[in-house]
Amino acid sequence: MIETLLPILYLVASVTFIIGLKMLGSPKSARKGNLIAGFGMCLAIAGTILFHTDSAGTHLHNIPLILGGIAVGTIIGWMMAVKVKMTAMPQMVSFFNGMGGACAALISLMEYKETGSVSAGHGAATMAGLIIGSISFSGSIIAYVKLEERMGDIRFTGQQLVNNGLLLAVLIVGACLALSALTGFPLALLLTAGALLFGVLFVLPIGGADMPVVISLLNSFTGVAAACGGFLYNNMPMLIGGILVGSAGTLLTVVMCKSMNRSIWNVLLGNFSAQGAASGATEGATGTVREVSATDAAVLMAYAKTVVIVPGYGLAVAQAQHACHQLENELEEKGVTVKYAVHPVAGRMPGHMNVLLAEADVSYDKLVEMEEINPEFPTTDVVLVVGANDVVNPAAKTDTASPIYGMPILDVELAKQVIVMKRSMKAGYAGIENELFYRPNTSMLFGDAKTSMSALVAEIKLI
Amino acid sequence: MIETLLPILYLVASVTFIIGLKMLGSPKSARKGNLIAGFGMCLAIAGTILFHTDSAGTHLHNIPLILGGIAVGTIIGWMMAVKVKMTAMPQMVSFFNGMGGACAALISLMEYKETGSVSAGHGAATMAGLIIGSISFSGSIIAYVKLEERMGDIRFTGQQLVNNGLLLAVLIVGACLALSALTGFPLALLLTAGALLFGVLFVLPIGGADMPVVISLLNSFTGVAAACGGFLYNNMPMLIGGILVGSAGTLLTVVMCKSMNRSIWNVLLGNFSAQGAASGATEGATGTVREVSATDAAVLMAYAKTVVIVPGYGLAVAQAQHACHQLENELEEKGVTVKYAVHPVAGRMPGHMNVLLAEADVSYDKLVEMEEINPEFPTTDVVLVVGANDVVNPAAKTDTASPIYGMPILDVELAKQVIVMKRSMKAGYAGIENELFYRPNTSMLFGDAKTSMSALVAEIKLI
Amino acid sequence: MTIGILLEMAQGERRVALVPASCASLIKAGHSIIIQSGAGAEAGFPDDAYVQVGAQVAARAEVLAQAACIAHVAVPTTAEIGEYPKGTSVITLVYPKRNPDTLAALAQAGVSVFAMDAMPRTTRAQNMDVLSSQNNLAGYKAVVVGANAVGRIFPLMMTAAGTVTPVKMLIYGAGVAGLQAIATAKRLGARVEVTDIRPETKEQVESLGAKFIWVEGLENVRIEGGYVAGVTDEILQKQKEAVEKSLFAADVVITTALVAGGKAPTLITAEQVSKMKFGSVIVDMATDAGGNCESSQHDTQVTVGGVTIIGGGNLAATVPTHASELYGKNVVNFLAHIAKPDGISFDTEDEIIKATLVVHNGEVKV
Amino acid sequence: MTIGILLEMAQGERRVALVPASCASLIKAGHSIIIQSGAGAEAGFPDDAYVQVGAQVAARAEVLAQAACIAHVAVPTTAEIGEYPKGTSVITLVYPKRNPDTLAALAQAGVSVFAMDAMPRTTRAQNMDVLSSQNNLAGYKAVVVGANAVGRIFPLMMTAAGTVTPVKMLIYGAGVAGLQAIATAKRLGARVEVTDIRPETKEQVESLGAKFIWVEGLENVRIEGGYVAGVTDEILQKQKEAVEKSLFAADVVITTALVAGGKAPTLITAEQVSKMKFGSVIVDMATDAGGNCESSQHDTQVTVGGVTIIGGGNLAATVPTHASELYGKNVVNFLAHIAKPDGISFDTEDEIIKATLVVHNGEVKV
Amino acid sequence: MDASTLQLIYLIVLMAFLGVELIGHVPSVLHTPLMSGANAIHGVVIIGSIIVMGHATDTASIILGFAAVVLGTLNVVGGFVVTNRMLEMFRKKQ
Amino acid sequence: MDASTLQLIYLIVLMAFLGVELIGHVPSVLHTPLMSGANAIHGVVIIGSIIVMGHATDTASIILGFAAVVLGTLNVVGGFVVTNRMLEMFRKKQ
Ligand SMILES: NC(=O)c1ccc[n+]([C@@H]2O[C@H](COP(=O)([O-])OP(=O)(O)OC[C@H]3O[C@@H](n4cnc5c(N)ncnc54)[C@H](OP(=O)(O)O)[C@@H]3O)[C@@H](O)[C@H]2O)c1
Ligand SMILES: NC(=O)c1ccc[n+]([C@@H]2O[C@H](COP(=O)([O-])OP(=O)(O)OC[C@H]3O[C@@H](n4cnc5c(N)ncnc54)[C@H](OP(=O)(O)O)[C@@H]3O)[C@@H](O)[C@H]2O)c1
Ligand SMILES: NC(=O)c1ccc[n+]([C@@H]2O[C@H](COP(=O)([O-])OP(=O)(O)OC[C@H]3O[C@@H](n4cnc5c(N)ncnc54)[C@H](O)[C@@H]3O)[C@@H](O)[C@H]2O)c1
Ligand SMILES: NC(=O)c1ccc[n+]([C@@H]2O[C@H](COP(=O)([O-])OP(=O)(O)OC[C@H]3O[C@@H](n4cnc5c(N)ncnc54)[C@H](O)[C@@H]3O)[C@@H](O)[C@H]2O)c1
Repeated sequence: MIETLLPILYLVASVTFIIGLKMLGSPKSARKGNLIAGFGMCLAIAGTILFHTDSAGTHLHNIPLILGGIAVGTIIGWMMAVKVKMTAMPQMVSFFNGMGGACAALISLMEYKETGSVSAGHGAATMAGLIIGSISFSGSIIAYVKLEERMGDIRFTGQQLVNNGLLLAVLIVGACLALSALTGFPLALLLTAGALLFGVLFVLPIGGADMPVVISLLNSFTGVAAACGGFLYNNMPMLIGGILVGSAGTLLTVVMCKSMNRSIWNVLLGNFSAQGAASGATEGATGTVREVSATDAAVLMAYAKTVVIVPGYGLAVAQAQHACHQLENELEEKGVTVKYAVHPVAGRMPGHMNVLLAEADVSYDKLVEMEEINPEFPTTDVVLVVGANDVVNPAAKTDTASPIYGMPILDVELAKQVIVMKRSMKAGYAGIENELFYRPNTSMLFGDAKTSMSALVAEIKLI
Repeated sequence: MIETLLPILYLVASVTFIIGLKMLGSPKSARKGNLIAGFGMCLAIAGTILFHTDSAGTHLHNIPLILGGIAVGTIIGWMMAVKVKMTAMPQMVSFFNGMGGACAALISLMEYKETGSVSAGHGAATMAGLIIGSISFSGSIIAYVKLEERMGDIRFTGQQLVNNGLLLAVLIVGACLALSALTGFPLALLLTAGALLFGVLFVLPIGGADMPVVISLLNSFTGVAAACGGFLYNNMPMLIGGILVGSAGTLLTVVMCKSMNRSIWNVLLGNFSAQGAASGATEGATGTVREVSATDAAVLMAYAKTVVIVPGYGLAVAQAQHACHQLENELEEKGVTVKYAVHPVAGRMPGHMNVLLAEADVSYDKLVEMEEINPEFPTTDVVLVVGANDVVNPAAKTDTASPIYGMPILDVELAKQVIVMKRSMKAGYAGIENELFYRPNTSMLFGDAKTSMSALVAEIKLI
Repeated sequence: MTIGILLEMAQGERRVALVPASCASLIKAGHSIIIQSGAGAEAGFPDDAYVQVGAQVAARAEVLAQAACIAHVAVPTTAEIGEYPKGTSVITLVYPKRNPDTLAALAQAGVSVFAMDAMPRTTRAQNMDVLSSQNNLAGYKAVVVGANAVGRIFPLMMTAAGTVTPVKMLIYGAGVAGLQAIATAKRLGARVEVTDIRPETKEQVESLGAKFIWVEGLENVRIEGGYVAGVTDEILQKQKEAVEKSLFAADVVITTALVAGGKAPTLITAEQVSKMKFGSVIVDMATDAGGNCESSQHDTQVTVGGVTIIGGGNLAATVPTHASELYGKNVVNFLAHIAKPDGISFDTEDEIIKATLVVHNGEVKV
Repeated sequence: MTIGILLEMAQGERRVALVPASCASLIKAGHSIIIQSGAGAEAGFPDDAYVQVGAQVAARAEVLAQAACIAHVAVPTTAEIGEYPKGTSVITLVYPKRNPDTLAALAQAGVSVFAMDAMPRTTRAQNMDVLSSQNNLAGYKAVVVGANAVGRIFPLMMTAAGTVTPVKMLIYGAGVAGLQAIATAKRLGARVEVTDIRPETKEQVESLGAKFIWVEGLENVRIEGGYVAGVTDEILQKQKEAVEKSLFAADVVITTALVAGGKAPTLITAEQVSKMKFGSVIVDMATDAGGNCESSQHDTQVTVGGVTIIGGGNLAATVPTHASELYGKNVVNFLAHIAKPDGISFDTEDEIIKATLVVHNGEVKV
Repeated sequence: MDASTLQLIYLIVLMAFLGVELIGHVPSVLHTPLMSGANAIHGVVIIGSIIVMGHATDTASIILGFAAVVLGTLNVVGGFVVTNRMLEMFRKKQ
Repeated sequence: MDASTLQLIYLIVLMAFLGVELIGHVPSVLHTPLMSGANAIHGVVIIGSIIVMGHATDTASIILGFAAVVLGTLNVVGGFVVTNRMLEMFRKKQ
């Protein structure tokens, strides 16, 4: 009985990984998915401690120490995870990823120390786990440090050459050890050092904005390293979990690059060229501009309590009023309160917005005048600015030299999130820069307003 | 070299099955997916003939006979497949499915004849293949015959009892044979006969409208039978292909039931109760009414060349004009030509439709008068009737007793496909039945026009 | 058959019974047309246009002498009746219930009269239904007239000089004219409320985006042939109370309520007018039938205590081009039904002829 | 400061300079208001309403005697100028370029005059910009007037009695009035074409769903401060040719073209009028500045060869309620800028005062 | 349980997941073609019949095997061709 | 190639497909949580460290093994908790 329990537990755990990962892919189920995968993990760990036997049938030793190690890890991990600020999440993920990589590397190292390379397959798995785990560990730690802004990008001439050479050397030594062409634990330690160094060199030159991609890549690396461990111990959850993360992580990396409109090679190697730093965020005269995809904007709005739409001349140019009304409907169906903030001079004629919105059959009751809506912005979750510019330009309040100084504007910048739909960074009627676009709580959804609006509607329907 | 070629070919074939099945799930890629899977199948067959060796390393004998069999099968299969009428496709699928089941059953039978039951696992696989294959064969053939309308539903009291008893007997004998508790080829033949009989009895009482569900279920049965063969010969493509079809087929069956708003149990067992025959098609005074789902309607329209929308009073009641305009836009983006056929008395006031469509910003150029559009219907692919009734009632042309006799109507029934959106089978203003709804080329999309319209738009976006 | 068209002599009548396009259809059907010179001018159709389609342009006397059938729009005046040669058939608006004297005069003149307004409201007769075609235009025009008269603009506008609130409109009666008035007012951006006593109009009104004022007990109102059958005074009283709040808040009021050809119900009393908003406007489209507002006067504009009341009995005549086009088409369809090239059928077995032939053989038939 | 409001004496002027709501704002800001009895009646604001917000209602002479500043709408007539006590400040429409005589008379009367129409068209001054607020309403009203006059209905309608084709409308000038006219005409269902000589108006016109008639060489027109700077005769000629087809097909034409306060350009010649569609209507909104159509006459309606030409110089005055509301708000914003409770600032360092103060210390400043 | 059987079980479980994942959101017009395509895929059972036939020696087996090959081929060829025909309607318009 | 290895290869290929299928259409706001969740899942490597530790006998191995267990636990616990925190924002509004 007892000996079939572990395979069953393992099978359940593997299945929870699959289901959990699947559920993580949709906002509605993501939280549950995480919990399910976590539950499966607990099962697998408990099962291993209780029921694992080696081929000879002996149970595990050192149980108190193992439990102690788990306790220590749990306390530290939990503390770190709950204390970290929301903005520091990415580096935290990177850190934990590094821990996993180190763990995998250690296992391989110990395996090699105990048994050496039994067969080509066994040796390959050992060495792969060692090399990949080490790279993942040191790379993740560097990524962590860089995101914590304790280190800048470091580039030197010939860096790529050095990297490639090092990688080649590591691979050759690893292969030799695997095939038992070379042997010896010290050599394995040297190999580890080499791999660690490569991890460092690999991440060093990559710009901060590209770090998420790198972390995702290293994440899938750790997955593969874990799978190697699974291969070594013929352990299915490790194999399944590892490969799953390896393949899903790789796809995720590619998707992330795509959503930045770049190839993965450009991200990883582009840094060596001068314009490498270009990325989703653009440095402007007044600061950094953040872009947002229609998908993200849709999720932001769908999970908001209140959304205020600020229509401007761009809405008219794009003839996006019908799509806008639809967006309103979709959001309201999701329980979001939607209002329109109509600025008295939005558009190019008095009442321009009224004409458009009436045409799209937007109820008069949803239109709110500037004086009434302005006090509401601080409690608004998301403001969607549709082709408006001058009427939301904070310069009107602060910059006495500005031609629009003194004009009352919509104080959208007080809202928690501002999404601005326009085609470019170009100015509006008054011909002046708009500082709003550079605010930290502003993100830009570039493109024709009608196209963007339709994309938003489609995305919101999927949520 | 040569001996690794077959596993590689098999792997490739397995992957093509996965990819092919995936691609079959979307209208855009379905054709290609079918070809890819077919290509993989050719590889697997050719590889088997050329490279297969048993454990002793001997190649296959009887190659000419094998090729002859394949030739015969190919010619017959091809002929049948290209000659069958489009309307007879479902029974054709059922027929071919039966062939697959028979093939699986034969293999198991021969395997049992040659080797008996080697182990519990081997025996179980053999017997499962035999039983499931046989049921699939005889069930499919009955489904085929029923769909060809050469046989009606046959029900008798106590049928369910007989079925359950027979199934139990078959399972018990099968288990005994598998565990070698009983032995002997004649017994296996008896078992086969029992399974065949069960297949017949299982399908006999099920109504014609539910046949697609049954075929889908038998299809997944055959998949499992094929997988059993894969288990017997440790043959991966058979295993992969079989299980893939088994699981996908089961899901598909469930989905099909769901889209009929019924549970699978209701479909399979509901026939024994009196009202069992209820299904997607309703018998009306004048004939049968076919329902269509928003998804199907969307695909029909998206792949049409010309769509004519006929708005009526229901469009106004539902206030679906904006959604309607959006549908028009989505279709036009897909290259479909869309026009509106405006009947002079549609709605409840002169120009009612014009008011609505103008509000939704439908271009005047898209509105076509009755006299102009009527000659175009015979070449129209799809007519979408949105909450209109009297103005498309053919009784106006034929039934002198009808209160609308003599009123010129829109001859939508001449189009290839007519989709009617309304909430029920209720009459319109004139209070009379509409024979159009019972025509073979008409299908009903029940529900509030605005809801249905939005669903259509969402579906078309996904295509 | 020779069909004659005369210049309309009724005051304010700018329509013409047949426009060139309708003449063309009739000529194609084998009839010939003779038209008084200048008959179409006010409606935007000069003589040339008629000549081009093959009609003969002549003096009035000539038309009267030659025509076997006269197509006419307005209710014939006494002068006009005097001119008709005996035996002529006249196709025209008559409103038999409201104009018994005219009918008697016509009978005496020995003409046969088809009343276009008496057309049955059946699906089959829809394309000859002048009440629908003309009231539809009139409903549109009533809104334009109201918009022209009121000191406000219709739509909501949020501008640098402040927000302009939308006009509040109240419409009595959601028949053909009322529905079109709703649609037009909504287009211009007004907030529209509507009252009617046929319960099924609620859905129709809402299908045009306006608000229907529900009156308790409305579900019990009986309908016959599309018209209200029996309306109790109780329900009218309840209606009056239910709409009062909207009436006193309204900037523009349009009344279209009629009861099956008879006298129009009085829906706005003089006392109510005195409580209405300063500067508001009433367009009473029922003045031909006595008016829905006590203070309204036929075809003129009066101002009572800051409220402008416009008597708009014949608004279709103020869009004569389109009105004549549609009227002409109705007449063509009607003639296609009742006439062959050799003459008109007076067969009262036919439901449509029975309903419309109000004077024949010197007899009044209603 | 005491601000006075008088009954407007210019012909056809129904607006009032300050409505009760604006009086309330001014009183809150520390001013006091005195208003001639009945001054607001035509605009829909009875004396009561003024009294309620704390204004004093008095006879005309009393108002003239007490007010330090008079808020006025129409260009002052000679009679009015004669009444103003010396030293009074008058805030009003003046159109200095078009009315040099009025300016001279005002200077002689010794009053200080702020011309609301001379407001700079800057973003800051937008809420005092009466040209925007009034022309906007006028643009809307021009369409209503056109719809009222033309013998057709605007929207497309497919009915049992045939299809009514939509009105074809041509609009000259896509400034504030023109754009609102486009919007209103589109709402009513017309097909709208537009011509202007500022190239950027193309996008604006299209943003309202109308068709812009492009003229070759338009991209070269220079703009200064929102106004056309130099228009060559060549381009005007090209424009004339480009729009002719649309003009001759149009059912309703609205002209709004102005050039920076001066004489309006002549865009429709008498010869062109003669070729227009029988029954079509022209609403010339530029008659105050001489008119865009050669045949138009100020504030009256003429018919030339079947074409009705309406001189609509002061259409805003025909929607006096809303027009006064917006004008009043403009004046309040302007006074907030130039006046404290103790009096008005004549500091011409200020861009807005500099632009609007056209008569001061007996001198004409433009 | 030996490693191979364990792996087979995992394989089967994974396959089942994959099968379900692959079908995911299929428009219902594709139900029949999809069913037909799946039908063609399980025609892979023909491989089993080929193997059996290849090892058959006695006449009975040969006859049965031949029949199995023919039936399997019918399933494969008929399945793919029928599916292809059904999918004709999704051909892009030119 | 023995059956077990072959099955392993199939297993790996299928897993890869499944992984890719599972991620499919993920909105990009979920990229980071998804990455973090995946990160937690590969924490399953802790099982390896437990096994190693369970068989360790010499002090060096015990120390290394202990370290591996701690690191693995960090990965698991930190990973799941961080993911959970990130996903707070998707909690349904009440
Ligand atoms: N209301 C009036 O009466 C009136 C009259 C005259 C002038 N104005 C002036 O007009 C301005 C109105 O402010 P506003 O915020 O409404 O407009 P705005 O400041 O002119 O800004 C409009 C913005 O819309 C964007 N846009 C244009 N076409 C677009 C499209 N197809 N899709 C997406 N975005 C598009 C443009 O950016 P991209 O080019 O990057 O897309 C532009 O920055 C004020 O300065 C006001 O003073 C008003
Ligand atoms: N145009 C005019 O001037 C005028 C005036 C008066 C009368 N009429 C008469 O009105 C009729 C007009 O014909 P028609 O075809 O336009 O209308 P109809 O014959 O009255 O049919 C309208 C159909 O729309 C459906 N419907 C209602 N609400 C709906 C909703 N929310 N969603 C989906 N469907 C809805 C109804 O079926 P369900 O209840 O099953 O949903 C009904 O059968 C003619 O008989 C004409 O003679 C016309
Ligand atoms: N069969 C057809 O195809 C066809 C064609 C045209 C009209 N019709 C129908 O004929 C009917 C009459 O239309 P109409 O426009 O000629 O009507 P109408 O001109 O006789 O009356 C106008 C409206 O006033 C309403 N009314 C009467 N008393 C009222 C009161 N006290 N308060 C408020 N409203 C009151 C009526 O209910 C009607 O809706 C409608 O049902 C219309 O749909 C049918
Ligand atoms: N800064 C602001 O916020 C603000 C406020 C209001 C107006 N404006 C701008 O001021 C400008 C003037 O507006 P307006 O309405 O007072 O203009 P206007 O009344 O002076 O002229 C009306 C229109 O006629 C056009 N026109 C002149 N000659 C023409 C010709 N030959 N043919 C056709 N059209 C001709 C002009 O280009 C203008 O569009 C516009 O650009 C407007 O957007 C700006």
